[in-house]
Amino acid sequence: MAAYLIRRLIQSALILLGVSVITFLLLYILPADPVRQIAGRSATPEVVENIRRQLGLDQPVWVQYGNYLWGLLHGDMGRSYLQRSEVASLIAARLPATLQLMLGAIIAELVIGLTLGVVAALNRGKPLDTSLMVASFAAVSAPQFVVALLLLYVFAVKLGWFPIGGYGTFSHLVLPSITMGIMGAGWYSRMMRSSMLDVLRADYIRTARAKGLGRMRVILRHALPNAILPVIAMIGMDIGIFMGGVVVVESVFGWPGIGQLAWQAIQRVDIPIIMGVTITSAVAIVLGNLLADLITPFIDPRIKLR
Amino acid sequence: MTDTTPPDHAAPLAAPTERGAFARMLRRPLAVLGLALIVLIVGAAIAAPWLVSYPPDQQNFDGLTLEGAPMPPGGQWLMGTDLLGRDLFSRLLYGARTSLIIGIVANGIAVGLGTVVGLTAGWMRGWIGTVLMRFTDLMMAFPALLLAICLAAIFRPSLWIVALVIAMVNWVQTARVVYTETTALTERDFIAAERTLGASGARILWHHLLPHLWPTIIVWATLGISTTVLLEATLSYLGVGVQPPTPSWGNIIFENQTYFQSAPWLVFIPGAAILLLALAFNLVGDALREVLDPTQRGRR
Amino acid sequence: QETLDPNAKAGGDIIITYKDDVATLDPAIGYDWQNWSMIKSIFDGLMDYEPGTTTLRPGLAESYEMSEDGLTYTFKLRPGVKFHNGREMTAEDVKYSLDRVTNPETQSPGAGFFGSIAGYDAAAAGEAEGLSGVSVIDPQTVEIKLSRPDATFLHLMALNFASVVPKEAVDEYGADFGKNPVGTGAYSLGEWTIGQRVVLTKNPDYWRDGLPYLDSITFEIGQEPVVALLRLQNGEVDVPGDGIPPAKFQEVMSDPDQAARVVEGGQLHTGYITMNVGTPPFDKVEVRRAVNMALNKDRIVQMINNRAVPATQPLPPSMPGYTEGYEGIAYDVEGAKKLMADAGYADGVDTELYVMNTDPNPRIAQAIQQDLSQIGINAEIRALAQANVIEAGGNGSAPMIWSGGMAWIADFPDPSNFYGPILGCDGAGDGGWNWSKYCNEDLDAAATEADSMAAEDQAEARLQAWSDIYMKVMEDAPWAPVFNEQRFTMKSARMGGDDALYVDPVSIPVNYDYVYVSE
Amino acid sequence: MTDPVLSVRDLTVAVDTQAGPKPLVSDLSFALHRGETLCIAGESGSGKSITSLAVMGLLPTGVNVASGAITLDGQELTKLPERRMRDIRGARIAMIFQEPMTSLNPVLTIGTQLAEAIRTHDPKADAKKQALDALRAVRLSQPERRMGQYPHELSGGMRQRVMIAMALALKPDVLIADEPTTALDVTVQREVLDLLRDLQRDTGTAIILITHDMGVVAEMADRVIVMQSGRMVETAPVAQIFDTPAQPYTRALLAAVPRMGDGGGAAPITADPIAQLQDVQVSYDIHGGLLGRTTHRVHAVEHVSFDILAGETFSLVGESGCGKSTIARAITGLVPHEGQITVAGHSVPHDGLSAGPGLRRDVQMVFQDPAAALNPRKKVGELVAEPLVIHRIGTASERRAHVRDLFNRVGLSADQIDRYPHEFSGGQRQRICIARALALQPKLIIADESVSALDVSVQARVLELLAELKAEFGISYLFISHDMAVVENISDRIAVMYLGQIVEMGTRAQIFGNPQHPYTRRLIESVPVPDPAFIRAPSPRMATEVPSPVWAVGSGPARVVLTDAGGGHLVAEAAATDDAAVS
Ligand SMILES: Nc1ncnc2c1ncn2[C@@H]1O[C@H](COP(=O)(O)OP(=O)(O)OP(=O)(O)O)[C@@H](O)[C@H]1O
Ligand SMILES: Nc1ncnc2c1ncn2[C@@H]1O[C@H](COP(=O)(O)OP(=O)(O)OP(=O)(O)O)[C@@H](O)[C@H]1O
Ligand SMILES: [Mg+2]
Ligand SMILES: [Mg+2]
Repeated sequence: MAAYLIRRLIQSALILLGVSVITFLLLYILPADPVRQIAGRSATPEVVENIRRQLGLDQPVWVQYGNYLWGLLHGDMGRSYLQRSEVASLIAARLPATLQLMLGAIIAELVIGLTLGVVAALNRGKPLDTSLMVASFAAVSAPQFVVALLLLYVFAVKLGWFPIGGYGTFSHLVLPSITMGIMGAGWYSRMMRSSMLDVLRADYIRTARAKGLGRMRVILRHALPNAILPVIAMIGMDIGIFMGGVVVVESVFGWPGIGQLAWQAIQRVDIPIIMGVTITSAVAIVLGNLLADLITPFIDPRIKLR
Repeated sequence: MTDTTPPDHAAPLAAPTERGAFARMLRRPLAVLGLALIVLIVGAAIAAPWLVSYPPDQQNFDGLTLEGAPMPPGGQWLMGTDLLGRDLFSRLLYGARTSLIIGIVANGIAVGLGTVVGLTAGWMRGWIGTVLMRFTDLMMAFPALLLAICLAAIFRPSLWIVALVIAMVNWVQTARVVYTETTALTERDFIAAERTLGASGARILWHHLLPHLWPTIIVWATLGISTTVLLEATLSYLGVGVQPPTPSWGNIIFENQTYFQSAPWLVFIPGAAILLLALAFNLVGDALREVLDPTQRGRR
Repeated sequence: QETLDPNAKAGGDIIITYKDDVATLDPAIGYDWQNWSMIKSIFDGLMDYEPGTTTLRPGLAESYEMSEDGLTYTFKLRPGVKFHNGREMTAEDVKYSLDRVTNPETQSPGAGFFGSIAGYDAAAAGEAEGLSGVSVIDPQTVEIKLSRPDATFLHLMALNFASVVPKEAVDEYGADFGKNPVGTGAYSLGEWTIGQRVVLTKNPDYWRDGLPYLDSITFEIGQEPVVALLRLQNGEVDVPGDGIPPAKFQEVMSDPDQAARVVEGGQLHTGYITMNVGTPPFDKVEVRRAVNMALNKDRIVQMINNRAVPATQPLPPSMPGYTEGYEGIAYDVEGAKKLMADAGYADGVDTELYVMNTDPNPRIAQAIQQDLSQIGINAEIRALAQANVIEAGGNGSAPMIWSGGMAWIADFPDPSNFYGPILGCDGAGDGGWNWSKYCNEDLDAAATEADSMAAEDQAEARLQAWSDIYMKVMEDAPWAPVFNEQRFTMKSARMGGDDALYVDPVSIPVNYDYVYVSE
Repeated sequence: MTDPVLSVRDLTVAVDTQAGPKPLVSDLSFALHRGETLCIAGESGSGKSITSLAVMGLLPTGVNVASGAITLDGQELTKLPERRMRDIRGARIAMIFQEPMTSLNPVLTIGTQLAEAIRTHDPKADAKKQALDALRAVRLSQPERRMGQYPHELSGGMRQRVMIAMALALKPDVLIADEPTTALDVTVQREVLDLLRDLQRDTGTAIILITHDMGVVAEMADRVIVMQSGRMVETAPVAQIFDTPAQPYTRALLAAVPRMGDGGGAAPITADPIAQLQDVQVSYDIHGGLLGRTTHRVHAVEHVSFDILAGETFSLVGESGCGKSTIARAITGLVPHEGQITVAGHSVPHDGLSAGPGLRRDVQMVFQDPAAALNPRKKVGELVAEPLVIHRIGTASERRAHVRDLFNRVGLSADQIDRYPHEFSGGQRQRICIARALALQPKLIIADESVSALDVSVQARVLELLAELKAEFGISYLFISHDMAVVENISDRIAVMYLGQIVEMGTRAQIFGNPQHPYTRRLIESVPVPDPAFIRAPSPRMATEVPSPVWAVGSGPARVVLTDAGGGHLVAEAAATDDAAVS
């Protein structure tokens, strides 16, 4: 177990190194000059060169990368070109919100997705199953922005159950989590239905029924833990998918996560922030996958980590 | 000794041949519905020039109100107009061309690639498996949008680039899921049995592992249609893909989503189109799976 | 002294929303839509504007004098002005601030504005400690020497970049001064939670007596404009900083109750198309004029819900120096076709139109594209992120660019602001902001000439000179001006103060120092 | 006599097919009284399992009760709603399923699975204590520890006992046991049967015991039902069935029962060896500890050497988990091994992966678990034709003809070719696997428990087929079995394994006529005798821990030294086998 963990952590570090190298190179070849953005419209070429020198952007790319990596290893992600603040502090300020949202979204998608998947599997072939299929596809096909605004409009503006955006309390978290979880829920419900159908045919389900267990107990205690395995493997990946979609949800709900930071940085080629966010999210994704792999043995004792 | 063969087996359950799979599928009404939808959508995309009254990028003078608002569906405009006074019906049909290529070709390639990588890694194990899976992890942790922006800035944007990006990015999840399932499957006795028969790796992969992965592949491939069609819009927005005024279902939604209250048809009609396409493929996929997977029909 | 609004009541807190983050509140660096007006309220410069107008007035300077030759300005500072940290502001601070903004280490995007101050070149190159032209006469007096007469100089002293900052605070916070700003302004920074809110609180010791009225202003950050409007309608927000989103414009305007709370005003803005004069087909003036003639500006304006007026020339109507009565290049498709044929493009030509990818710019680009296709110009649209468009414009690889979303709201209300970096030879080099790469030495000379007419009595002549310059520009047609955007600000019912404060040309969206709430 | 607890009247169970319902069980009637043991015997696929599932109300989807009644204490069950049926399941009727390996939920501990059954029917019960009692009752060693273990950590025999404990914990009125001992070696089978008898004596439970082993029937049954093709052909008290069978099928069945001592002394074969194993070792690593290093190894096979001669049937017997299947896997190149294995001139590669096509053609294996060894998504016809396709033998139509022929030979009908594995009974699947192994006419067939699930008549027929092929083509067999009677009947030579090592090896006459090793003797004594009149001498019940083949790295079991007791009869020195170590 510990050896497995150590090996995986080393591999993870290599993956992160790879991500950072590729990202750095991509940003390097990206045709947009950050110095121009810093220097402003009326700057003379000398001023521009002066700033380029100060930032070390006149050096060969590997030297730049080396410097960056060296800083990174010392916890220094550099300073934003445009905001001039430390990237690490910008990310640190926003990370808790992002993590909260992701956790909320994961819970939302698991609760919604798994329930619907199980219900669909139990009603296989019936009209309810078909309706749920359409619903899952609708959830996956729905543009997030529209979902977000619809939820906001109905539950916050019209019904007043939740605040119209903002951050801080649990009730702030509900709508953004659901919005973000809806797509995953559609996805999970399909996965869950299909693995549930497999599990329901297993001999041990018959054994459980032969014991006279109630329907709910058979489903929740016997079928679910077995059926959930393929879904667990997906949760790790979700973090990556969330990273792509988080900006929409954040901006509709005024959620202070790193998605908006990243989006603005991408629009304006604020390289240190892009690097910082990329590495942070890569860490989250890698850890998420690792976590998913570590959890599985607890659900399925047959799985041994090697 | 008497003949101990149970006589009741003389009545064959059904004697379908593999070639009959398609025919058997056609006996399912839902599958036929799905197929019909696909044919309809593809047909409409191909026949678009003959079906529409306005070119897709023509900004009609009478397509906007005096205040510059789009026209709702009905009358002259079958599905209404967009914010530039263009005929939405026309844009939808032409947009299908883009979206079908993304949703079917690019997504298909992604799922195919993911399946191949996952299968190979799961089957080979060893260092090849490790390298493949860690590469998959790397791709997963890698910011796809950034790659897209770089490609956008370097290459001339086109449908093919966006298709390429989607194919490059979207295989990852499929690969991981297929890998997990493959490793479990290769432990099963019937695979060992195949090996003792002398089956080649290719034969085992193709004939014995792949059929078990069908359900997963179908789920991923059909759900992927929706997500990739929407992803295309994001990527095009960042400059990688089709550029305005070329329509695609995704970018029609994307351009107009803030207007979904004042001009709901601009969002919900293309949204419904995406949903229908994905559902149609799902219906066919489900039917195909049930035809191919006899165990779905109940077991002792 | 200040004349206070008789209706105004002191006290109250308001909420303003923005979608994008506030980058920094360092006046030497901040150059965004969001932070520009916040910095204005936290800091002061030597000069200032009458609220709601473009009329200059003294700010931290009590009075100023210009020498005969227009090369020396002497500012007398207002006594008893205190920084938020309690220390009194002196002439040393003024010099320090100007030295700081022009010091290359500061990496200020506004440094270039101060090019006319003597010693700028040495300072910008990092060869000198500070600007030799700025000297402290006594604690209350600053003298600034110019290397050439500059009629815009007083405007420059009203720019955020010229705000006076206390050295000790800058030294204390270093690069994080932008997160811990200390100025002399009407508000000081109360709270800043990154990504969530910035709170400005009233400066009780503000040197304009009785101001500001409000106790605090909370800027809520990171909220989608559509949602911000919902919250406004719900009574949670007082001013949506990003304005009324296009998608909601009609809804708001068709409801009389809401429409009554919308304030409309001019803006120092022009939306234009640049045509790269170095790249075929735009190396031919006929083609550039043809483009100007092909544009159906009325329709484009209609498409953005009439939130603009068609433009005839580079300068917006509310800018001094605007040529009244000039019709611009008239809409004439036939004439444009003829010009195209004259230029040898009777069979049409392919080109590219770059555009920033935020709504409504791609839409506008498509309207332009359709108009151009009428005269045989097939412009392929390339909608990209801001930075990529700026890069393509700067390195000259973009044949045409639609300026929307990136430029050009004037930094200060003076005609020269529309020339230098975006039409003059200085900006035409590699990486410059003159995306047409248009360089007319004669006009550059005329511009320098006009800007040296710094004396009061030359003002009229100077404006005429600028008017002539822009007319000449229109003849060469490196741009196709399309429209001048109007501002539509919306406010909650309780917001009080003159309408002009809500469309203040220099403080967007609101002049915080003078508005109040009636509750 | 009292009223029956359970009575089944005119039961017809049918499966939905595209051609309409097709009966699997027809007009079956029987009654079961308290304290009685009813054995259902009969041919494989005759509907025994389906009948018991019908009683439980757990028929697979698509299979339904078409007509008839099932009555429990006067209560009609077939019409009972699922909710009411639940109260009856477990509490009043309990069932032990045919497949013990897959019938326990892999993700729940034994304790949980036991306790929940108890709690469901009696929420106030001290479920933990009762569960422990149940585990003690089935004489599972270290019951406290077992409670916290997961099914995969137990051997097959242990799992079967857990299943029995679960069924008995609630003291049901009726217990249905579907082939409860098929997966077990005779010594464990003995224990399980004793256990059932004890429990019945203590609680008065009525038992329906489904089995094809006539020895078990003779020992256990009060009354017997013989089924064929979904119908009951005969029912009578056990003595009557064995003494005066009325129906020809019953007679045929009894005639086919292999009996100990029938073998006689066949002439010893002298030929070249087809397979040679020299000092073969196989171990499975167990990772553990802080650093995840290999801390322990399962020494599944230790220093095993033997030859199989051409045209010989070589049998491997031994208790469950002693490494028989592992040897089979090593010979077919499925697991990495040490030592030297040569088969038909091909040396088996050590890595357990890269065996070439030559070896594949010459050796075929029939896997122990036929359900697992058949790809569930392929038609059985395709599966049987698979080796022909792989080795490119014949045209498509020739292959089809060949497959039909094989089906006929193993007692399946040709029209079953296009069905899928799950549509067959356990015994039918086993025959499909045999047919597939025969397709290539290899030089060596490894048959791992290949006739265990077959009823005696089919079993006899299959064994006959194997013998025919042996005579015809000189095929050799490595025959792995628990069934000592079968082994005695067909083997030329026999090896007895214990804890991964061979403890005794010799000709049939030597092993059965003169068993030397105590374990061999115990095996032979445990065999059920197919004669209801036979009174077994009371033997001590064993409740000992199954000795473990798991050893810490660096240590290992002591090597057994075989000495020749004359005529090639190799026997371990007794002392070496006593120290079964658990580490
Ligand atoms: N799900 C099913 N669909 C169709 N036919 C089935 C199904 N399950 C079983 N059968 C058929 O029903 C018949 C009776 O099966 P059953 O399992 O009761 O046999 P059995 O007597 O238990 O045999 P065995 O001793 O081999 O276990 C067999 O012919 C089998 O092929
Ligand atoms: N993949 C594996 N990993 C670890 N241990 C294993 C594995 N496969 C088998 N074993 C162990 O190896 C030993 C020998 O197993 P094997 O299957 O060869 O027994 P067997 O003699 O065939 O038993 P049975 O009669 O029950 O089939 C057992 O203790 C078993 O638990
Ligand atoms: Mg059975
Ligand atoms: Mg075995």
